[in-house]
Amino acid sequence: MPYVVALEAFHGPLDLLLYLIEENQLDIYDIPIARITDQYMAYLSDTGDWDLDRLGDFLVMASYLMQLKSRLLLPKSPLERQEPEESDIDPREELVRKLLSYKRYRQVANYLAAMEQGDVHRVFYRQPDDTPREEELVADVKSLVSAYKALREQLKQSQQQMEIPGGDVDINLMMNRLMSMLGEKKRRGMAFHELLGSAASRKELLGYFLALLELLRQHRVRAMQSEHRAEIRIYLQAGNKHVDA
Amino acid sequence: MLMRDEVKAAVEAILFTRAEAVSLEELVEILDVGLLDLIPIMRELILQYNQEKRGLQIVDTGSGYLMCTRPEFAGLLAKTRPALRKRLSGAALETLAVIAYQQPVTRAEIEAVRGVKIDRIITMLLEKNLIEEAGHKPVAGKPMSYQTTPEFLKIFGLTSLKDLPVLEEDSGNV
Amino acid sequence: MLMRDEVKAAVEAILFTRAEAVSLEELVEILDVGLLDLIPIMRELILQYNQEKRGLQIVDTGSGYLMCTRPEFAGLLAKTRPALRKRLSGAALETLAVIAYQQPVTRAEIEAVRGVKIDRIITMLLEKNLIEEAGHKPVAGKPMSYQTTPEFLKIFGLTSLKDLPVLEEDSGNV
Repeated sequence: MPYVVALEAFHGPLDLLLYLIEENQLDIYDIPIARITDQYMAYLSDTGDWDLDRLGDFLVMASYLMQLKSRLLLPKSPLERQEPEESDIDPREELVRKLLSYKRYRQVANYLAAMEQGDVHRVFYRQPDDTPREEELVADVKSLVSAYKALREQLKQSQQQMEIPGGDVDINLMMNRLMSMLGEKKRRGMAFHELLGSAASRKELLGYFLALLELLRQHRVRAMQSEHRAEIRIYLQAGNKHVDA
Repeated sequence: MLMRDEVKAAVEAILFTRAEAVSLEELVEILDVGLLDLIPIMRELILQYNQEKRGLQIVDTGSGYLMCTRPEFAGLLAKTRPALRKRLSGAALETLAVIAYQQPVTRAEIEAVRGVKIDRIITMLLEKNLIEEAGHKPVAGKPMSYQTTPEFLKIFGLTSLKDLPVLEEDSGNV
Repeated sequence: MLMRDEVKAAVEAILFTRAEAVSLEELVEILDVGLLDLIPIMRELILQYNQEKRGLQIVDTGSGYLMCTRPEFAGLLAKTRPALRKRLSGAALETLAVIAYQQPVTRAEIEAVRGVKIDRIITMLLEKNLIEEAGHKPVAGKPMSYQTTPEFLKIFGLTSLKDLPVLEEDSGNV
């Protein structure tokens, strides 16, 4: 029984083809396409669940081999017979060229591996000196002052934002709006963030939130969470019809 | 077994590739020579380097042998490696700004202005000698306060803190 | 003005410190000597190193001078490398091989040789600083092209790209 190498071991379809040619001790200039294609397909059919990305490259080659096989098997069309120069070209030529080119780079790769491991004569560089380089700080007063000014400006604004909203947000109005939104959704309810997402400003958001808390307290709505950290959904309490104020 | 000169050449190659001190024991293992044979060879090699007055030297650091440049080329080599010009980050600059204008100031006070934790930045500024500790503030918890250093003035091209521009309506109640 | 031996020693110190090839022009600038004076000094220094059969050598890479170990110590030094780096995969080595010989080369050109998609490998080689972008190729779509870096030379112990073996002519016997 021939020794079977897993497809994973090959760096690509050309690598596999070269392996098959070597295994069968074939002449690279006279590849029996039918035989090679069959063996190639046998490898592909034996992959199990393999990275589809990588398999794609092998499949492209498979279809190319099949095409090549059919071209070699089919009798030449009358048109081709009329153009002898064209039909004289072996359809395998391109494949041979690709295989030879790939083979050269595969040899280089082996050589590079030997170089990397020090198996062949090579030089060694000095490890880079990683003592930290001396640092010279550059800074200017202008950027320092502007940084400070910007901070103070920011601080002023955030102080304004933290002020509790005044009486300009009508909690009752907010409660009615929430009830009407939930009424439209009926049993499906609404996600918490969806419900509050309609707030136009921070103040309004706070208003909606307070309104929601009040509605919960009055048992006019229910808040449900299927599990820890899951989305909170708000439902209209059964039997509690939304009434316009 | 390597010849005496081969051992020397091999030691040079080993010390060259490693940018650190290599212990006598490790050399013995790599070269497969006896410890008692290696010690006089190392002494000879160091002497040879010193006599030839080359650009390099081998130093016995106590914990191992190190190949390095001769001290007289320090000035020349500094030219080939100009100091990195490094700008302070925006976060570092902001922190320095608060310290410069409000010193002495505590970590909590700076964090209140900047709205973020600044532990790492304080450590970095202390390491770079741009700020220093200015004693504990006589408030609850007696937190450490910080102030800028003479190095800070130098970097920013100030002759004294009075050179910092006065901010309009800087009544301190930021 | 430095004396001839001082120049030599200084060059040694510079080449030692910099773990890469240093151009003649840069040496001229650092040492403040004439280009025409420096060239014979460098030739003499290289010769001196070669005659003494030390562990180190100075190589004229064409793009600059490089201090590195003598090739005969490769086996010994391969043993001593401290933290064993993760070896490059066969697929990565093949990709590097194509880039090394065909640079600057586009992704599509490499894929044509290897017969596989190489997006991930290119990203990995860029991250490891073994290759770098070499500008857009003036062909349809203006694809990015790639070339090897000085780090590539270091990892594989080459003094310049000219050290790469000459590719064999097409031969049928696999």
